[in-house]
Amino acid sequence: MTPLPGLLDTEAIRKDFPILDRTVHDGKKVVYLDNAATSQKPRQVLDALSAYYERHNANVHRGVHVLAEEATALYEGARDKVAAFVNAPSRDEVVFTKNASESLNLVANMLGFADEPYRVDRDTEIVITEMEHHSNIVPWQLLAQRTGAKLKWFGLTDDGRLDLSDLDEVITEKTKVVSFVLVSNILGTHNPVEAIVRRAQEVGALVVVDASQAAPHMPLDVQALQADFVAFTGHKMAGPTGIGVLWGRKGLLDDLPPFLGGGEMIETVSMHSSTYAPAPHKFEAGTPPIAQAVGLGAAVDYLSGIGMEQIEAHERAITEYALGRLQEVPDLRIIGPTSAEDRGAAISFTLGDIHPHDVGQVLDEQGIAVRVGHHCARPVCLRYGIPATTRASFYLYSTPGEVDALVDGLEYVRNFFG
Amino acid sequence: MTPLPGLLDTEAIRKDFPILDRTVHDGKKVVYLDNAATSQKPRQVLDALSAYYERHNANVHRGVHVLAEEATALYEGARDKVAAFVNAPSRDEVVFTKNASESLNLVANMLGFADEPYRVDRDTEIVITEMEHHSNIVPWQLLAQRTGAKLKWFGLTDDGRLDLSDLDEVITEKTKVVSFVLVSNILGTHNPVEAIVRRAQEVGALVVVDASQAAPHMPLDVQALQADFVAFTGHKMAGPTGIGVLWGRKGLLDDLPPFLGGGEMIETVSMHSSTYAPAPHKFEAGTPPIAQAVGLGAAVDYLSGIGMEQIEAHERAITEYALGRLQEVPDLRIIGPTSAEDRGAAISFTLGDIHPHDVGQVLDEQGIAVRVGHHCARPVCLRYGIPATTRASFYLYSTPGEVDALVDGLEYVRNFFG
Amino acid sequence: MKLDSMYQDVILDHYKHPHGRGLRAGDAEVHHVNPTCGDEITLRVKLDGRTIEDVSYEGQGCSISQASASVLNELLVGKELAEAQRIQEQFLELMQSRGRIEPDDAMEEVLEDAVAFAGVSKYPARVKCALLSWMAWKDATAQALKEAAA
Amino acid sequence: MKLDSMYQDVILDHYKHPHGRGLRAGDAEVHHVNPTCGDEITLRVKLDGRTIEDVSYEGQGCSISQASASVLNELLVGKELAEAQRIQEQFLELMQSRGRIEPDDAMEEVLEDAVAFAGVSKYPARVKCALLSWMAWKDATAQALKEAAA
Ligand SMILES: Cc1ncc(COP(=O)(O)O)c(C=O)c1O
Ligand SMILES: Cc1ncc(COP(=O)(O)O)c(C=O)c1O
Repeated sequence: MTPLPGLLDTEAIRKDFPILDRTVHDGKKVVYLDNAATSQKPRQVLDALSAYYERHNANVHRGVHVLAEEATALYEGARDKVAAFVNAPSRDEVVFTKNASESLNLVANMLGFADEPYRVDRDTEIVITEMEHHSNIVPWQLLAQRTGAKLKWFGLTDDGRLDLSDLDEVITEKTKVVSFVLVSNILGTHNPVEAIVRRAQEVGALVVVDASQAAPHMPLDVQALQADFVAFTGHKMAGPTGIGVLWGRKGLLDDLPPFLGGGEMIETVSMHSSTYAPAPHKFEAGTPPIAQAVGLGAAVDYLSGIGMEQIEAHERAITEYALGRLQEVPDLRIIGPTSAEDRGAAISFTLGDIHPHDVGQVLDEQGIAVRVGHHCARPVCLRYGIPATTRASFYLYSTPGEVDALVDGLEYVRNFFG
Repeated sequence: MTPLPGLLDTEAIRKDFPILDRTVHDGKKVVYLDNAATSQKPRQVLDALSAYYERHNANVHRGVHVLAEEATALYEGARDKVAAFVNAPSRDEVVFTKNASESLNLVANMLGFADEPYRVDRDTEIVITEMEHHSNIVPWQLLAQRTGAKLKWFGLTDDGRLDLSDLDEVITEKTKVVSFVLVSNILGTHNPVEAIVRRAQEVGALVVVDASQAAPHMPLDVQALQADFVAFTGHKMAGPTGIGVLWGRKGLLDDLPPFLGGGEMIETVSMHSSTYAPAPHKFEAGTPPIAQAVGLGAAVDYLSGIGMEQIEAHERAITEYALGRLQEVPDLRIIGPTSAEDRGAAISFTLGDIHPHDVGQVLDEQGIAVRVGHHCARPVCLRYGIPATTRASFYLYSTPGEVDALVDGLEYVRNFFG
Repeated sequence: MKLDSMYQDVILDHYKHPHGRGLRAGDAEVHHVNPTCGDEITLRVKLDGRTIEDVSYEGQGCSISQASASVLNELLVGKELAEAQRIQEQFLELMQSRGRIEPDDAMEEVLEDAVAFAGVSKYPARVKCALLSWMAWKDATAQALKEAAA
Repeated sequence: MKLDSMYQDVILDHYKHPHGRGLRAGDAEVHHVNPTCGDEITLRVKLDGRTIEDVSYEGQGCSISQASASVLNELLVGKELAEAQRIQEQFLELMQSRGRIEPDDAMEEVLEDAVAFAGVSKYPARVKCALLSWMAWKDATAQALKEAAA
């Protein structure tokens, strides 16, 4: 095989990820193709976590002692790193949450409790899409239930793309907020932001982008996106679990009400009333995920060190190769775009009428880790009339050899149930 | 000095905590007396984190592959450990959150969105106390604002205890929920649960206990407490940041509505509506703090290995000793109970009219880490007419020698500003 | 090979040639979902006094959940209720054993083909697949009895 | 010793013997709080055209925030507004320097006693203490000017 153009030096990169040496089922080296669910963590991130706990651990923001100052500097330094990573105009626009789901719930709740002009209520509409992750559906369903607002959505085309043919009917003057996924975790589709943002701005609706599957894999520039809020999650981008990010425009974060109340988010408290700290602290109630922010900062350094454009190119090459090879497998049907154009590195498919659960189980026995099920995007399965899919998803350490292992594994699956 | 009765073998214990070897300000070994803000973490917890990330990391609950199964077993195993640690009747009563603040906000929001008989609305009352941490004040203020409910509270006696003389007037037939701190983080007071619970049960109000400063330091038995909800936080009990716990009665968790929506917390989702998973998953939207739960599990193992009763006895001895020694310091006024009876290991004080910020700074220069300020309990400072306090707080690794260092340090402070 | 302990021939046979599949008349109908993987089953129970006259079902799911429904149909139809409940409980116990129960002759006497699922109990993620139809049956039977009593 | 770089004698002097403390008549009043430590200040500005006639204040806080208010009073009262703003900006720059600015004669010319705070800038947690009164002064002055213009 001639090497694919754009590949990273995975041999070197894989040395940074201790878990990739792990063997399963009697000595088989794990082939980890479940990166859309969560990524693995490089040594550099684990070292940052250990160093934090072994040398600097203290609660942040309120201490005059050395450890508290160091912990605060590390925590706030991580905010600087994340702000730079997404090209935020201001570090104060970066709110740390526990995961992307909290970030999205935070926006939904701010809008439910906001005053005009942001307030979502029974006279207004919320727009999402049929390819959202449950974390970008359920918060809006709850908001709609609680406020009486109407929830609308864009449907999908047969080839796994957003159907924007009714753009002007779905987003109307009543629309207060449009929330959609930048890269789908089930279809892999990379959505066209511009058309949606333009229409939303026309009607004065806020735009929320779920970048959970974008931030880990490609350069992300919140200014270029022109969205109002962007959510993503640390554990999918080489960072620890327990940390997410909400980027929001400064003016909006200043105007919108807090969500969770508690320590750290206040300016002054009396029993009768309280005032709140400026953003981002207003939205960070309680002791924040300090070590996790530090770990995310290290992850961002690690990814930037390799280069987000390089990572994107690597994944495009792998995805292209995988799409080609998978389509050689008899009875395999790709759910989502079948070419690497405008596409991320998650590939869902069905294999004849072998249930994905069985596909995943038999692959696992060969050391190949894929995800099976509805991938927290059940409406997509309903849309395409399938119970579930098998999904292989790649990251910067994925190799063509792992794609080959997957394809061989699928042949074995077919024989097993043949 | 004759050794204090009940002391742990701190020489051995301190070897487990790498940070306690840390030196600051030109080689001074850190004297860490800021444990009420956050505790340090033993090697055992850090090893559990590393092992998780290096060998087992995967997203939980939805995978058929080995790593996903191992991660799920570790995460759910941590739930078992925490359930046993607080003597929960069922593991399904343990909800993982990001911190105690989220746990308390979760309860407040559930009650705001609940149906009868739990619903908090304009005809009902919420009861807290004047010694609450901001994280147990602001969520209720927000709930009161958003629902029109009335917020009431118990005041404090001059010696830093709850004033329950008006118990029957504060908790009335209109009271839907009573939320109070078990051990105060600023005063150190250990509150009498029984009287409050009895009155709350009389009027059918739910009882929420903020055990953030209790869980780390003494045996905690949610059944004996007879509360309906108990909140605490991982980072204060030798666990990682980014993880909190809400224990709640099974029947209540089944009845109450979800708070955050997203992946993991659903049963089935369509664009039109969703149904929710049973508790505890109903309250755990998105990828949970997996590694942090595993770390908390290891922390709970570590603490149980030493014995919560032994830790309580150790801290009582240290606290008794510290109260005595501190009261030898001229101009030092303890804010809170002055004897070790019904008292935790956090001691707040003022030192003449030297501002706590200055006290803390000069102590820090000697390597002594204390916290200064209002400790997220500003109403307490208002109540006692002081701007702030200096607080020393102890844990299982604290030694009488560290108390002596503090007392010497305070002498130095007095001279410095004398 | 370890896989064979899960995908026993008996299971694959039931999967490929399911017994009693399809919905027929019943006294109660339930719909159960396994949120983890999206497996679904609609199941009806028809009683004749204390005897199970029919268990009919339709659903989608993996080989384990499909085969398990087929085995259930084969095993429970025609049985007395008390006997069926005993079988259900023993199957539940086996599935929750995490591979620790090695079925003996006595168990095989009761569970017949269902002992083939012993290997599945080693796979926590799959135990729910195997139990889906059995939980649905328990639920539907309870409803049918309630209706009958009403 | 490092402490001495923060607690310069000048600072301790101002702390123990504050200048111009107490609230007097003013054109605008503000109340600022440092949520980190609970330091509070109420501050009034009285202008006479473009000249600062008085800055009066009351508050509670640590030696740094108290001394800083005293220095501010001493430094700004009687100054032209433009000059005062230049001083405020230079003080701000010094405080945000994280100890990287070593005040030279030119700076001392402008900031006088306030250069003593150079050492405080090494302590991030204390920078806000030193700036509390200066931010309050800036805010109050803006308000006084707005009132005058209205
Ligand atoms: C009594 C009390 N309640 C609640 C909290 C909040 O805990 P966290 O900051 O971890 O949410 C704390 C600690 O800060 C506390 O001491
Ligand atoms: C597109 C998308 N949005 C949101 C999420 C939710 O992220 P988290 O589970 O970290 O909250 C995920 C991942 O699970 C995702 O893939």
